[in-house]
Amino acid sequence: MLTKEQILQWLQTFAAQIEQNKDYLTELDAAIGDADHGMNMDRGFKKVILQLPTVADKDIGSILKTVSMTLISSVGGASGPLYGTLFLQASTVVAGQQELSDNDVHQMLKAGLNGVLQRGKAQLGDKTMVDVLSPAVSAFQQALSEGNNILEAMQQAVTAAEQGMKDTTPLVAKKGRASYLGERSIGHQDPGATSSYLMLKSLLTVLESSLG
Amino acid sequence: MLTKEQILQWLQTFAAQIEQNKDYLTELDAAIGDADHGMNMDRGFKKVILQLPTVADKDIGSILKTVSMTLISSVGGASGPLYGTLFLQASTVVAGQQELSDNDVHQMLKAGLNGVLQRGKAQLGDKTMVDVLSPAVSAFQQALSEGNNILEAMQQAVTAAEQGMKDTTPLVAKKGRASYLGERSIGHQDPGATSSYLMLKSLLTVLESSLG
Amino acid sequence: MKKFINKPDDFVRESLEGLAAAHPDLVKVHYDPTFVYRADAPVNGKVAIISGGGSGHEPMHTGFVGMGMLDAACPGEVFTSPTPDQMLEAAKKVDGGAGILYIVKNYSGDIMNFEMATELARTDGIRVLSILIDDDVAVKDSLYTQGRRGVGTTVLAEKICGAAAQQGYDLQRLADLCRRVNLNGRSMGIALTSCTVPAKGTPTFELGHDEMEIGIGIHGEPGRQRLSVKSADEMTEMLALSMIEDSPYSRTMREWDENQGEWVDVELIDPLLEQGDKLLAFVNSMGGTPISELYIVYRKLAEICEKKGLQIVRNLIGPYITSLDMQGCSITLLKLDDEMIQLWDAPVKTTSLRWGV
Amino acid sequence: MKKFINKPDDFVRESLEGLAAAHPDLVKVHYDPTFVYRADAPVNGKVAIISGGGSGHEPMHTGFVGMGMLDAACPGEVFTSPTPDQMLEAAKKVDGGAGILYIVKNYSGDIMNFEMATELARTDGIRVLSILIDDDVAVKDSLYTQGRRGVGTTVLAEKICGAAAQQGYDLQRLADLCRRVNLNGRSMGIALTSCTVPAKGTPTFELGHDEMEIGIGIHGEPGRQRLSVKSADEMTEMLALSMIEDSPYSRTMREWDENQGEWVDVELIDPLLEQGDKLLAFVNSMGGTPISELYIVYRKLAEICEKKGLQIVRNLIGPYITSLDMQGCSITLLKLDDEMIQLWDAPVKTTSLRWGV
Ligand SMILES: Nc1ncnc2c1ncn2[C@@H]1O[C@H](COP(=O)(O)OP(=O)(O)O)[C@@H](O)[C@H]1O
Ligand SMILES: Nc1ncnc2c1ncn2[C@@H]1O[C@H](COP(=O)(O)OP(=O)(O)O)[C@@H](O)[C@H]1O
Ligand SMILES: [Mg+2]
Ligand SMILES: [Mg+2]
Ligand SMILES: [Mg+2]
Ligand SMILES: [Mg+2]
Repeated sequence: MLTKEQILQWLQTFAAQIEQNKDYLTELDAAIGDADHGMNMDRGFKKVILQLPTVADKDIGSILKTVSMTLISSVGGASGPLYGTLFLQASTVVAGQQELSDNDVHQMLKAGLNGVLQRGKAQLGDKTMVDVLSPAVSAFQQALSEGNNILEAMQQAVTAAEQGMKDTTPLVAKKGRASYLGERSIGHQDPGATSSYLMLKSLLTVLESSLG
Repeated sequence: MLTKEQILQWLQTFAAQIEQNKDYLTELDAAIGDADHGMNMDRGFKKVILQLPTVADKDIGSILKTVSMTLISSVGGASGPLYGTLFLQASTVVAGQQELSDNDVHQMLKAGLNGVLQRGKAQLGDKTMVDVLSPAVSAFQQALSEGNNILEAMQQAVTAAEQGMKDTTPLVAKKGRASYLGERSIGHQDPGATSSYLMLKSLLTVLESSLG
Repeated sequence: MKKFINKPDDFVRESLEGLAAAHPDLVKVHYDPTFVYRADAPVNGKVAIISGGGSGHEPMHTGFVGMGMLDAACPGEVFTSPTPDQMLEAAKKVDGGAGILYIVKNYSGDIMNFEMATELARTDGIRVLSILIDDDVAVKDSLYTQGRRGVGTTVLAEKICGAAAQQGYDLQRLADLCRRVNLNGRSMGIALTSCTVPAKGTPTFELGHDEMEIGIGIHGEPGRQRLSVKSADEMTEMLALSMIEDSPYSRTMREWDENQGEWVDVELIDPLLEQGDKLLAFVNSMGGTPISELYIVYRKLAEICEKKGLQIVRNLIGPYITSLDMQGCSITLLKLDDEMIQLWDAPVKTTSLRWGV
Repeated sequence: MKKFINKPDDFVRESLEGLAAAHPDLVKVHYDPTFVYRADAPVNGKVAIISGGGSGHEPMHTGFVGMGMLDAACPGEVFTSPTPDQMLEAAKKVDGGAGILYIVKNYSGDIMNFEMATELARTDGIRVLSILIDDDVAVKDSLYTQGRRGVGTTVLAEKICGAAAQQGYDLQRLADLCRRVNLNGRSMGIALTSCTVPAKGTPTFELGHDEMEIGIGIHGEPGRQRLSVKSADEMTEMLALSMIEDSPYSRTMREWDENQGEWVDVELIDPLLEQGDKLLAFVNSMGGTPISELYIVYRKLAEICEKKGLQIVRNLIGPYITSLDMQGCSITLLKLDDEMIQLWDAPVKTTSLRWGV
């Protein structure tokens, strides 16, 4: 189960993670992109943090929708619409809810992933955030279906996410700016995959600190 | 006495000296000017070398006038009109002559100096070529008046020229581009003074190799 | 990093404030959401043209707002595509009742943001069509990449379509014209130095003293290949031949179907360059290369085109689509027809492109 | 050195060949001696205006040849003033029977070469007057230096006098106008990087990563002072105040007396800037600074002028008088009267400055 407070903590933790890793994400983007991913994400999540108090007493769906709208109107680039759509789709499946069952969490993550897939048309192995989100959602579902609780499921999701993130390094990018580099994109970890990993890890951190 | 052949040798020696010291002169100009003095002089004297054969059988005045016209139309910058006027004025006092007496040589050098003074309006100590030409012409005259021959007089002229050149280093420039630097022009040897020293030293070289 | 900026975060905003202060007769700037628009907008009955993209390419697009070119430009952060709310608000401001054409460069970020803006405009009852520019021949295949990037042809499409809108083209005809300009345009660029993004403060990539990047885009991203520097003639030849000898490029592009209210895939193929073709040759500085060098490039380009039987009948030479302070240059060759020539020559009055008025 | 050049020795020539190839309708180029002239020269009955100077400042002067500005431009080698034969031959080519005005920047080389050209033209029966531009307030005294350098005001004088010539001003009136523009113009510049002269191949001076040169000219010469870099606002303020608070500058200038056929000394003093004055503000890139940064400078400049009660009624923003690839910027403030405003607004059609036509 995931409470509204945990959702808010998650967003705050993620925002802090982004701030902390801003330069790192930008460096990753400098290697195969245009050196702005850290700045983009940080600009968006700083705005999100400002917005959160105004919706803290609303339901989880409304909160996530606000996150989405804020990201869409402040991030720009590729990550703006992608993370914006992720949170938008996630928000629709949890509309009106004050807390989420383990399955709700799975539905939420899956909806988010589908939003990214729809908006960005990337496939697994294209060296994008999909390479983190997709295996993570699968691992989460698998773990739940094997009877694990949400903390355990999330641990496995993050393990899969980390693996997916690292596995982007040897890939040739096929979507986003990095794709223009062709073979030269090999040997660099994808920035969007890295921020997506941070997003999932932030959720795990929240779960661990509540339950641990 | 200075023969027409020696005049031609002088011009060739000077041209060779300029070519050899092209980068050095440009470096001096980079410090307090616009990094082109070596290039300017070299461009001009390369043209002079091409022109010399066409006037080699004319008189010394005609030869020097051709040098002047060639420099005026190919050097540009400050040094073009200055060296151009130097050779123009020098040519007028030796018009029609096939060889020069020691006094002719003095008149020629003096006329050249006066041309530079007229054209450039610089005074002694302004950190220009005048600081080399002026003491050199004086030393030459002095030496002749003390009964020295042309070789000895030229040796003393070049000694004075070298001193004049070195003495430009501590000066504040008051003419030409270097003057814009004000106090910051201190500590650098003037490029035009340096090329003028090379001009006189080239004449000495010719005299030494003929008489020595 | 040494630049005429105050805080990196204020770079875009303050530059726009300067633009607005300098040219109140030509443009106005709206902030939050940010867009630059014609001082006399909306122009009643005229299709409005809106473009936009990351900042750092100035004068594109903000310098091209005005009579005979753009009605509005939406600048994002440096090298970061703008957001849908900017495009939507700009559309509301400049809509003269005849609809809006979005001219969009083919980058995933720009596409996604403009797609969202298109969908939003529709729900607001504004007619929008959207055309993608993808003219960078450095990107070879469309199957394994995002497809070609939009570069120099964007400037030419904005000028030509701007004139057409001024002359009363309706929205569909304008979109068709824009698509045609795109298909007839090809570009290729070289970087001699990296640019420095203000917020990052250090060069995006490092090039050795004798290295160049060939096949660069306009975002300071590395190119396809790093080579040792060559003479201007050789570099010009590499750029020119990569365009002239470019094989037909086919790709699937998403366009908005107004009637169905959804995105549809269209198959598009570039026409080849052929002997006798009339060209517009656009030699562009990436920001730090002076115009004296651009003319040396143009000199060789004219020679090559002449040899290949291609007729340069119009040209544009200068810094028009840049990457901040990058030293480098790009060439765009646009195959012209008489309609495009007439539209190119038509009066234009913007802060950075002006003639005939 | 990485540049779009072939051999350094061919830099000027090939750049001119590119210019000629690109704009045959506007300009022609004569070689040996080298000058660029209006394609329709001579214009009968019109005073012809000729300027010139070292190359490396493009678009000045070659990019300003055309209707409403220069009749001819004489480019020297990079940063080296041209030679008298270039100026003389250009005068012969563009003389429309009403005489020639030479606009000369105040450098010893330029002055001496143009003086010789003036004397030569006279012996050839061509009427010539010659006006010096010396607007660089970085040079403080005229007693111990060559006097102020000619910089940004040159561009403005060429535009304003070009319009006046087009409107039929006679030679003397044109010379008087040009002198007046010069006296009312002030400039000051900052370099963030050195330029690299092609023939030398390395930067003329070295600046540390956090250093700037203030009070530079346009020849890559070091400035008066080296400081650590500041914010755009602070740099703009330093430049602006050095002009606005400039004390009256008096100097003796040599002008050609047509009647006496000799050079005479004239005493000239700048009018002070005063509250309520109308200004043309010219923010210029030294070649490597992009226009986005110029607007940030303009933004602050407008604010300062407003505070000081100075009214900017016209502006010019872009790379117009450059030092090759130097990153840096200069500001020129020209005090305007109604006559100058009307002449500034008049149509101009050159390769690098164009409006109204
Ligand atoms: N079509 C796409 N689908 C999924 N993810 C994408 C796509 N395009 C880009 N990305 C992700 O976006 C990241 C880059 O984001 P960012 O740098 O903020 O935007 P931009 O590329 O516009 O500068 C990439 O690392 C990649 O993970
Ligand atoms: N008014 C002057 N009188 C005498 N010599 C001068 C004058 N102005 C400049 N010079 C000389 O010219 C030299 C510079 O020549 P050069 O670099 O070729 O021309 P420029 O200064 O135009 O680039 C200076 O070092 C100085 O010796
Ligand atoms: Mg990026
Ligand atoms: Mg010099
Ligand atoms: Mg970006
Ligand atoms: Mg010089």
